[in-house]
Amino acid sequence: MGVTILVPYPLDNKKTGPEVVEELSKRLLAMQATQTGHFLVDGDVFESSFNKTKIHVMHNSEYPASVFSILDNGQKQIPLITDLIFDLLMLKVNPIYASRKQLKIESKGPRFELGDFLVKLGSVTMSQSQTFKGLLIEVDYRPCLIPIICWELIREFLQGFLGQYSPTTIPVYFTNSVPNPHHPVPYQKSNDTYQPIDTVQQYLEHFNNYRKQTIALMMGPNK
Amino acid sequence: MDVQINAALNGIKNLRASVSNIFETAITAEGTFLLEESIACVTQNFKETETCINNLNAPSVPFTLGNTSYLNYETDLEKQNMYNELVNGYKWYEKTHQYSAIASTLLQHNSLKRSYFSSSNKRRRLLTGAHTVPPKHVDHLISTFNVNNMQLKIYRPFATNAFLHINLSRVLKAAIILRGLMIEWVTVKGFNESLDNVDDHWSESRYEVFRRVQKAAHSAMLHFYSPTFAELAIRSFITWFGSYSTLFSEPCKMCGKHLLNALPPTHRDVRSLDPTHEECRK
Amino acid sequence: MQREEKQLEMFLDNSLSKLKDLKIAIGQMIQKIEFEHETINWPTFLDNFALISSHLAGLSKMLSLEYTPPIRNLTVLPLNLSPDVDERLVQATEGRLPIFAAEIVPDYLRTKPDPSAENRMNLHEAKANAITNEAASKQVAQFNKIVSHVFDLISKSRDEWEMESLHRNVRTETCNQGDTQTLVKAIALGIGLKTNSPMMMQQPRGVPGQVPVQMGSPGIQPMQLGKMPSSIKTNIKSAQLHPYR
Amino acid sequence: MTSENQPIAAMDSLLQASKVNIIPNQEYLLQGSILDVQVQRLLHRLKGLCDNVETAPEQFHDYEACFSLRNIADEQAIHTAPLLLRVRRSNDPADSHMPWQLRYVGNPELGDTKRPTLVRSCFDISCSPSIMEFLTEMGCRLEFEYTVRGYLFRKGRMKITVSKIFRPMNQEPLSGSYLVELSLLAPVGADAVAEDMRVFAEKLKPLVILEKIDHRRIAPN
Repeated sequence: MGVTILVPYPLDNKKTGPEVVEELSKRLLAMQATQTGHFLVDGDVFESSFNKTKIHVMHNSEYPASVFSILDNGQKQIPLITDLIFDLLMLKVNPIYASRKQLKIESKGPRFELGDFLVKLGSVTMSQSQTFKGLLIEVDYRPCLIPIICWELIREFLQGFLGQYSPTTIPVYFTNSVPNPHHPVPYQKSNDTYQPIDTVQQYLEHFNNYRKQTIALMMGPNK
Repeated sequence: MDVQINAALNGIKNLRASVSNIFETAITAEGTFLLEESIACVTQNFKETETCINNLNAPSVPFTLGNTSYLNYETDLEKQNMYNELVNGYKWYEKTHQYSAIASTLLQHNSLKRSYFSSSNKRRRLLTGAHTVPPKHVDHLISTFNVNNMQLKIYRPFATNAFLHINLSRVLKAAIILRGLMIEWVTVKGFNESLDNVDDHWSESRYEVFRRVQKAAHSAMLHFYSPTFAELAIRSFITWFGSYSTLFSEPCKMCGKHLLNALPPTHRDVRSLDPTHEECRK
Repeated sequence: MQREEKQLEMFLDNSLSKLKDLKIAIGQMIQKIEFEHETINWPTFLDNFALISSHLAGLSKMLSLEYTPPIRNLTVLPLNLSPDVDERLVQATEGRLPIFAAEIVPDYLRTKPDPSAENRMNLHEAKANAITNEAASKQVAQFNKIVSHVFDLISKSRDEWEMESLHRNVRTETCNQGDTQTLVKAIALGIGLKTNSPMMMQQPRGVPGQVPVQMGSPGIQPMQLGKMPSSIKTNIKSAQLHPYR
Repeated sequence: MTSENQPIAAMDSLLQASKVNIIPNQEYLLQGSILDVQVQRLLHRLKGLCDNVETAPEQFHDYEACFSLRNIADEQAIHTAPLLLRVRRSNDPADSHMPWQLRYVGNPELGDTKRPTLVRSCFDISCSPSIMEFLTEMGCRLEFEYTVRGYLFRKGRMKITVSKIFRPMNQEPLSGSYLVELSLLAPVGADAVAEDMRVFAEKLKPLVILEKIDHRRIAPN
């Protein structure tokens, strides 16, 4: 576990998702990376039947024994990390919190190791119909735990293999100020020790963006 | 005596080889010429063996086996095997003796020798080496170190010799194993790797980058070593090691980049403390 | 003379049969000790012993009878001593004595105790005769005193044991069904944990867990529950049915 | 690109696991109590009977809170039993790095008069300390809470706790007895374990009478 940066890879209409994954994989292999299986990150949404509260239940194949849940009541997010059996409990609360199957998103694809770096090329698909939504590139620099310390290094790495599509600034997730429960001054994630839940929360942000786009598209023609 | 026996044994071996050679040629039966040649060879070998044997003289006194001869009187079947074990043990002991003699001569030539080692000169033994410093002195000296971003903690799992644990600004963890004030070993691990168990000190880090840093630390430990100024040696090592707090954040002084072969600059110059990639520093 | 011989013969026959009985009894005893020494209990052992001693008593009784011929006056002579195995002897003694040789004759034909044993016996007898009547009775009294004291000690501790076991039979209460109910109710349904008020116990039977209702939002902090006075809580309950309604 | 060993979604593998009955989600339970004055005798006996001889008795001091979740949108559902969720954590500062425990306990299975123990579905889930906030925000209501202090024993897969229940506000004990629980978590269909538990409970008689107590029957009336 180390600092993980999640970058959406913009798709122009010239190439399809699988083609881009193919191309990036070739590039990684050329950089002496080795493919080490596949990965999967998925996210379910459970919505309350009486208010706006949503519970995002997510899994990450990097942590196969854990369930990451994020409760979102509109004002704040509460993360919770549990055993895998939590999934069965969510089935028990079913009438009160119902699963929104059409909002289920997963990102999966090949996983590469290059030295201490871990690179995952995720194709994002949504709902049961597996509609392709985009590409999410995950880069994990495992030795380092403090995002601000190694951001420049990760940026250079991203630049090396994404070229013009690489981000120039650290993702907003790390620079948002978070209220500190132990101290009046809010802190920034970038200066905090990186936790597995941070990876999941980054995924959630991107998943939510995809969901919004989809809903906007569906609503669009009606307006 | 030994030489003669060996020569005789060799002679017998040659003789046997040539005899079996005859049979092989006889089986293939490729003409009498080859056979004759082999027989000549056997005769030759036989003569050699004979001279060897003649050179041997019977030992005047019977071999004394010492206490082992009493094993003859042992009636217990299980204990009769002890003789074999005894012989093995003896061979093993002989080998150790031989190897240590070789090692000793090699060590005499080694210029990187880090402790006073001399078996002949008794006067030198009176000098207090860096490795025989009282624990109190070590504690005091270490408490005076004050390097930015570095937390030091001493603990002693093995009696007097100190393990110095270093937390370097949320970047890495390291353990320096001291013998007195002499650095014996350095282990470098990631911030999220365990160093709590004593065994962790001898396993390598999971991450390539820390394995490289550990290598660099080992060569630096030899570089800074000085038998006479032990305090200075450890102080400069700690200062040098402190420069790794920028392991991930500072680019290479030579190529200006963070990464080379997916690794940050893992080398620090011993004087200027400049970060460079291992490949860049030439 | 003939009458005497007849009497002697009869007597010998009788004593032989008695001796045989005694021999069998001893044999059984030995067998018991040999084979059942792990399982044998004192009563059966003592029974066997009593059997032997009764045989012995019968034998000595017979000897002391008046019409018993004075066997003391008879002599036994070893007529033939030989170092070779005598088959007849082996048969007669059931294999116990194969040879009738010089070195064993004294042991087998002895009518008086071993001289050394006799010496010791005489010594003891002399010693016994040496003490006066007075001293003897004194010693006896002393011994009786000690024995009765030990007896007292033993019977006292036996009484104690009996008392204790009697006491133990009257079971001390170790568990209380009421407490079990209280505890199980508490951890399962929270009864008795929510408030101290006895009113809670008189709640009409309803859905478990629905009993007390708190003030405010469902997001109430756990510690606040403890700080709330119980009376207020019950008041609110009657006023406000459910926070979400 | 190879497609071998594609990770399957966690949910799918979990459902698969529950289908073949390898998830221990059934709790077998016997309960009883012992008076405070007699508890040392029970501990002594358990020490002799149980496995963890070297460490026994293991002490614990926990805090437990019980939350209820009710479907308030549905008028009908108001009158049905709410979902009860229990959160448990150690009060011992030495255990501060240990995960908290979230526990769902279902109703006892019906028609189990033949079974020697109570059987109910149960999920034990380790979780992060944010669970309290998570549950309250989820709409759960804190029903009651207590602290529990006692001793833990192990015998095979069986867990035996001897514990005292305290009210949280003033730390006063709830009764003059220790609660004794004999429990075991096993997958569905492992009914043989119930017999083991009965045999074990038999060994503790007459010191403690361990019974199956149906919580619905003892509801206040």
